Amino acid sequence: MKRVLTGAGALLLLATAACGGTSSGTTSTSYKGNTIKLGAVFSLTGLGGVYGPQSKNAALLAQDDINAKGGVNGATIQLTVVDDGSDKTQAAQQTQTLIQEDGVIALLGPTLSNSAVAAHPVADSLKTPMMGTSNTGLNIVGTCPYPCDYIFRDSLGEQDAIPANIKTYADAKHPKTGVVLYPNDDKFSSDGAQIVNDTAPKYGIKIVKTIQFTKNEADLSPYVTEAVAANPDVIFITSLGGIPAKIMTTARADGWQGQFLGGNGFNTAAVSKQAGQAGLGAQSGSAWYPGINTQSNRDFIAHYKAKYGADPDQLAAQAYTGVMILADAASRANLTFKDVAKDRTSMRDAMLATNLSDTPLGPFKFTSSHDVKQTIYVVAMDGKGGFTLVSTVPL
Amino acid sequence: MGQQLLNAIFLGSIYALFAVGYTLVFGVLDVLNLAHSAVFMLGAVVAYSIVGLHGGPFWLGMLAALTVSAGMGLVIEFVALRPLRRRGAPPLSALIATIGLALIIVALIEQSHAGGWLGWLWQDGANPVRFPPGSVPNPILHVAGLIIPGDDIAIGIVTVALMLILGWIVRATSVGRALRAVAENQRASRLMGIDVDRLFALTLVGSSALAGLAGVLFGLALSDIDPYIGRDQVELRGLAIIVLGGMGSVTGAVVGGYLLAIIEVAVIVAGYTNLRAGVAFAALFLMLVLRPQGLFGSRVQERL
Amino acid sequence: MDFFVQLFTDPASFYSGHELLIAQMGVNSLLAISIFVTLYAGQLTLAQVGFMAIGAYTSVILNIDARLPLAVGAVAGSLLAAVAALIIGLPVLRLRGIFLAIATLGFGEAFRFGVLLNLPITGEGQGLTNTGADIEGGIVPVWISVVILTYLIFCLTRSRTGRAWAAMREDEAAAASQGINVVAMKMAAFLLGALIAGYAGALDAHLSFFVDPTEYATPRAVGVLIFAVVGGTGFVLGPVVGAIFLTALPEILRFAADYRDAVNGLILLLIIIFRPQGLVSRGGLAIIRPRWWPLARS
Amino acid sequence: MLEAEGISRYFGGVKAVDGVDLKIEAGSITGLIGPNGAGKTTFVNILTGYVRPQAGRIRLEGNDITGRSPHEMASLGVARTFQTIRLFRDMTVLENVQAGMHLRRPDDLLAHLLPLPALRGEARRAAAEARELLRRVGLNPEVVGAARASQLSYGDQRRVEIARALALQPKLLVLDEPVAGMNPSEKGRMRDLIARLPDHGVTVLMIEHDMRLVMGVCDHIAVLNFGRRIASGTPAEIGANPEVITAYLGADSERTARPAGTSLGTSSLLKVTDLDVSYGGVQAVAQASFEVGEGELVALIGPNGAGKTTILNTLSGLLRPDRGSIEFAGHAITGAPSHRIVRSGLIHVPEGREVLARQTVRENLELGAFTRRDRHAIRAQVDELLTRFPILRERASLPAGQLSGGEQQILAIARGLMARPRLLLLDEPSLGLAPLMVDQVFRIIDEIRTDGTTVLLVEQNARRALQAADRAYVLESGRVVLSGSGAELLEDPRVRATYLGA
Repeated sequence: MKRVLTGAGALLLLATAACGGTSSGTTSTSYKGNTIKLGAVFSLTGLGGVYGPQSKNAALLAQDDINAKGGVNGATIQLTVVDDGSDKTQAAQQTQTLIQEDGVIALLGPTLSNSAVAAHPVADSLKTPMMGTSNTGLNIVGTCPYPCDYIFRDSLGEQDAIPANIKTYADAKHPKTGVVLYPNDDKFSSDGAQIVNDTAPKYGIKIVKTIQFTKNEADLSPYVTEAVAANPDVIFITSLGGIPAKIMTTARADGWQGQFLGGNGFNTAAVSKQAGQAGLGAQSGSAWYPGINTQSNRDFIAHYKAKYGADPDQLAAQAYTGVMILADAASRANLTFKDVAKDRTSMRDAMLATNLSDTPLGPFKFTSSHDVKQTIYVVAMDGKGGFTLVSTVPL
Repeated sequence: MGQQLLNAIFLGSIYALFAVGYTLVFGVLDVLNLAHSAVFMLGAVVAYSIVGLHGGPFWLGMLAALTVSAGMGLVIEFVALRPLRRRGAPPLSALIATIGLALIIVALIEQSHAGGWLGWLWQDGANPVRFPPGSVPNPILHVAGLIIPGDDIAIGIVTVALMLILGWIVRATSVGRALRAVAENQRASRLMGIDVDRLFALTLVGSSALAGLAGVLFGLALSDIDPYIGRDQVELRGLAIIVLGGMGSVTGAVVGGYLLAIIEVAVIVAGYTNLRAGVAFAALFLMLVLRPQGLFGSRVQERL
Repeated sequence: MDFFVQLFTDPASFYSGHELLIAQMGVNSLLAISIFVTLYAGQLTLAQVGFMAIGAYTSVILNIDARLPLAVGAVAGSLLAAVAALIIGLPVLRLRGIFLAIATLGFGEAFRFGVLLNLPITGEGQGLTNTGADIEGGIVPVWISVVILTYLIFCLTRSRTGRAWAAMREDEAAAASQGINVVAMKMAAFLLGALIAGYAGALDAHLSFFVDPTEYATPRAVGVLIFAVVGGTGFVLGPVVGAIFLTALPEILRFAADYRDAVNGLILLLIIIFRPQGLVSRGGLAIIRPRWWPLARS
Repeated sequence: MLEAEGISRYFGGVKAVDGVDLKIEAGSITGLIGPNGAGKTTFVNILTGYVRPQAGRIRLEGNDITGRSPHEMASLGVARTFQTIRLFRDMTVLENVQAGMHLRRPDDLLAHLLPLPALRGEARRAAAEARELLRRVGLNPEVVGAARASQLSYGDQRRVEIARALALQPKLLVLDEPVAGMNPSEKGRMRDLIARLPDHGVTVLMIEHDMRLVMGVCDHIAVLNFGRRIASGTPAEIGANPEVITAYLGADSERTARPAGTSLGTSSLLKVTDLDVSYGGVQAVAQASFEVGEGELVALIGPNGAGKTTILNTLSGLLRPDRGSIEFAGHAITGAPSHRIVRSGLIHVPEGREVLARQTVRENLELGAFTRRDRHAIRAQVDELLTRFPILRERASLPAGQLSGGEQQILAIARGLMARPRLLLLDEPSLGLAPLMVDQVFRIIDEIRTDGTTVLLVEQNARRALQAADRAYVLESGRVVLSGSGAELLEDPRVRATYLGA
């Protein structure tokens, strides 16, 4: 075991050395003896508690891996992870505290898009780069109600993931009818539903029913019964936490045999695990899947399993990549370690120029709107808490 | 349609199970015990830890859940309620004390991970989990074109059985008589030799055990166990139910549970799925405005 | 504990490091004042958050659709909240104690689920994007309002109206025998509470770029009540102190890391058990009361 | 100035007030008297707007004010005090009195917002007036003004309540038992205070049980019994009216008193020594000592507020005594919890019956045996009692709430018997019952006694109580003032005095 680890460590070293090369090659000054302070705001409890923990684990893993092979130009990364309890206000406050108190030069998070819309403006107004690693909702980057010059994300937006998923399935199975199920008191879910309603018709899927409910319903069967009664080819579920699994279980119990399609809400082990057999085949567009054949992905998976005894998922991969991106930017940003404000701006400029050939997500570049443009992996739940690849939609 | 009726009955059973213990405490102690939902959750968690984490049989999990939640009842009485009663503090403070207790319970569970000091009890933090498939046989019956999962039937039966038993206890046993006596007139009860404090403790034990049981069945039937099932999914509805039924009335809680479930499902069937929750709370509001004593409650008269 | 260290040694950077917290303290203080008014008149209402939502949405909609300034939005919002209070006030104010509380809670949720989530103009579940938001700029008006309202309500509680409220709270029958029109007075308190809550909602919405219905749910409604009860409901400073303390608590408890919420609950429990009358009250007030400050009328 | 005509009010079939007329002359002091449950308080609640009359008219200086709400009544100049003191307990005494000025004072928010001396005048005037009122009711504002109302003695609280009512500058002041629970010296001062009210232009209507006071200060007296006005006239007329005396001391029963059973012969079952009990700032019982012998029927008599009920509540553990000792069957039970005391065989049938209205008669009886475990014996005794009290058998499965007052009283006694009492405490068993019922209740008590159960009886109806009792103790203002055999006390003029004054 130990040997595997060190072996993998060595490989990772090569890998990041390589990508360091491919990034817009400013000869990096030495940071010896310094500490690069990074922060992360994740939802470890509350509704987002389904997603946050994996992000946290992976981010800390990345920190260790990078430090293990000598850090960034000799500087060690110090990542502070805090919990926002899936609460908007807390996310914003935590972000501010990390920036103002702990003096971080860049942040990851927050986990939920609903919290991001509150936290990101804070980072932006304090001129500190903040990168969402799981924010897939609308108005996160690009078209935001505030400048958002300092806001990035390496997570695949629903407006890309959902259409890709629908297209893939439509091309293969030509479904005719669909029903949309979503909690209407949740912004993220409502956004997703809107995307489905806009996209499905394009691929000849008629939305025969849109069923709204609320996050905190004890029992969703009445809705599912309504959905099943319409006997659609597809049931779209755009929502968070335990809801998708609950819907799948009930729908299968009611004997419905059709196809579940969804968004990023599906893409975590916890959901697949909770859905169990009922989830088998439930399909979603993902930014990641274990089979991505890059060196850093293989290492990432190996390390993650070794450290946490569980398979990583998309959120883990995105968080891990997030730290890699920040580290890479730091290595090119000529940090002063004295003038924090200046360092934050240089971090941002360096991030704009990010060009990594080898990350767990594959080659990585930001679009002009600080968004991610990457291959989409359409995956299906394997009924055992994991996912299998259905097809890939290249950029 | 028939399917939806089944759904309503099933949902109603879940509601009733939760609400009965809730209303019992209010009826006897005149305090709204907002830690009830936390105990409900804890029951499910304990059963899961026996069955899911330690591979024990389901009946054992159920037993453990009952024991632990009953114990929580004592904790609520002795930590939160009795000290305030002794101080003659207003019921409002008692209510908030129970909120504090609930916060603690939920926080401890949601922060518990493998290897943590509570790891033996719960390892999934905020993640929802389910009982391992097959931990209870769950045949799916097909009757006259209706699909009826076995556990739904089980829940229905258990609920009805429990309600009958509880009804029998309250009506026929001496404890039950004492309960109703205290609920109606503490002074007179004392004069008849009833140890009121002991009865309060007993009430909390009973109602909490019910909460725990409800939690287990909830987790089983909805394959959803997480730190928030009590707080987020049943607490508010439970409040609506005991108001509909008449605060303090056990019968009321049962009828209210099924009534609310039927109303909600009716709204869904009518196609206004987006209004379900709104209607539920509007019903609560209207009931209080039009008939504060609820369906089965009795009005209290203030005299000069 | 470095929370306090910095607060006293380096207030300037404490401020810049906790702007959002300070803003939230202010907003919560306003909400606490609003519920205080009704509690002072002897009514346990939980409608505050509902009124807050009305204020918030009104001001945001006026801002993005009609480009009206916050001031106008705040006034309109609080007035609309008061109108809502007028409508539900008549039926619910006959109720007492916990029943009134539950009824008003029911109103709040019915409003949120029934109206907010289903009106196109509110953006339904997606909420509204509030381009006019100004986080730093928002703090000053909030705290000015807190100061002014605290003083205003303090004076009001000592004026004729306030004395009537206190009398009703203690004994409605006896109050009536002094010629106090109990129904009218209850209504007045309820309306004033709604006005303040609506106003707080408008200012709060101005602090964030998005408003969506999840922010106006029951937990927050109960939270506001907790501010007041923990602070003490006999004296307007009580709820304000309660709001500031409980809002800051999670930050103060950062050192408790994962057990923050548990400790938070524990502290709440202990306060209630050992000071059922709240932090600020006769005796309790002494802890924080400067000599010149008048005693509570609890 | 005030005329009430044919005022009637029923509560669930019970005629609380039944066609009562009353005329109050301006500047007079009118007394409204009658035994407990006669409907006096209901009548007053109607006059002050707290209860709507179902029939009848109320005119104040000629204008019909029937059915006005309490605050309207107050604004029309009708002020009142309450039977159970209703001060604003957590406010200071001065604040309480100023609350009475609500209607007269302008809104002074501005004065508080801008603390300008100019604007303070009004507040100062009000405070000064409040002090003046306190002096008028015989309190020293410098001493009590800043104290919380709840900290005052019972008597002083009554005074503050009157001061608060006077602050309305009322035309008519309604006093509901102004001296209840006061000691003689307090009563004396209150009497002077009331007597002086007309000089300040206040007309007074007063409900009172203390006949010394009523006879002393009233110009005119109206007597209610069972909701009807049975007499009205000057104190002299009323004092001589046999119907009134009967209403108070109770009618003679068919049987005369039992032979003078000399002081307690048998061994003592209950021994109370130097008992002091107080609550709500009032010392209700002072230095009370008495004994009850095995198998005796002992009566505690005395006017309202003498402390009789307080003693019973203390014996059964509902109240804790300040001082003194209670010994029952050789064991000290001072301050023990009720459920222990009940198990030891001391059973209390409380004033107002307190049957469980929502439960059936049978259930009430079964609950009476709560401390017993012998199921069969219990069932047997329930049947035995149901046959013994046919009224109950017919209604065995009805909720007790639907029984009439008398039936409820019998149920309450029967419930007490279910506990197999060694000592049965009966509190006001004839309270508010029609004469026939009263007879029946006393017959039952007599049977219980002959069955060998020891009984301690508290009773308004002194004559009946004394006829039934072996021995009796007479209480006044929480003190035992007389004791002796029932027969002796029946003849003792001092007993009559404690009730009718004179």
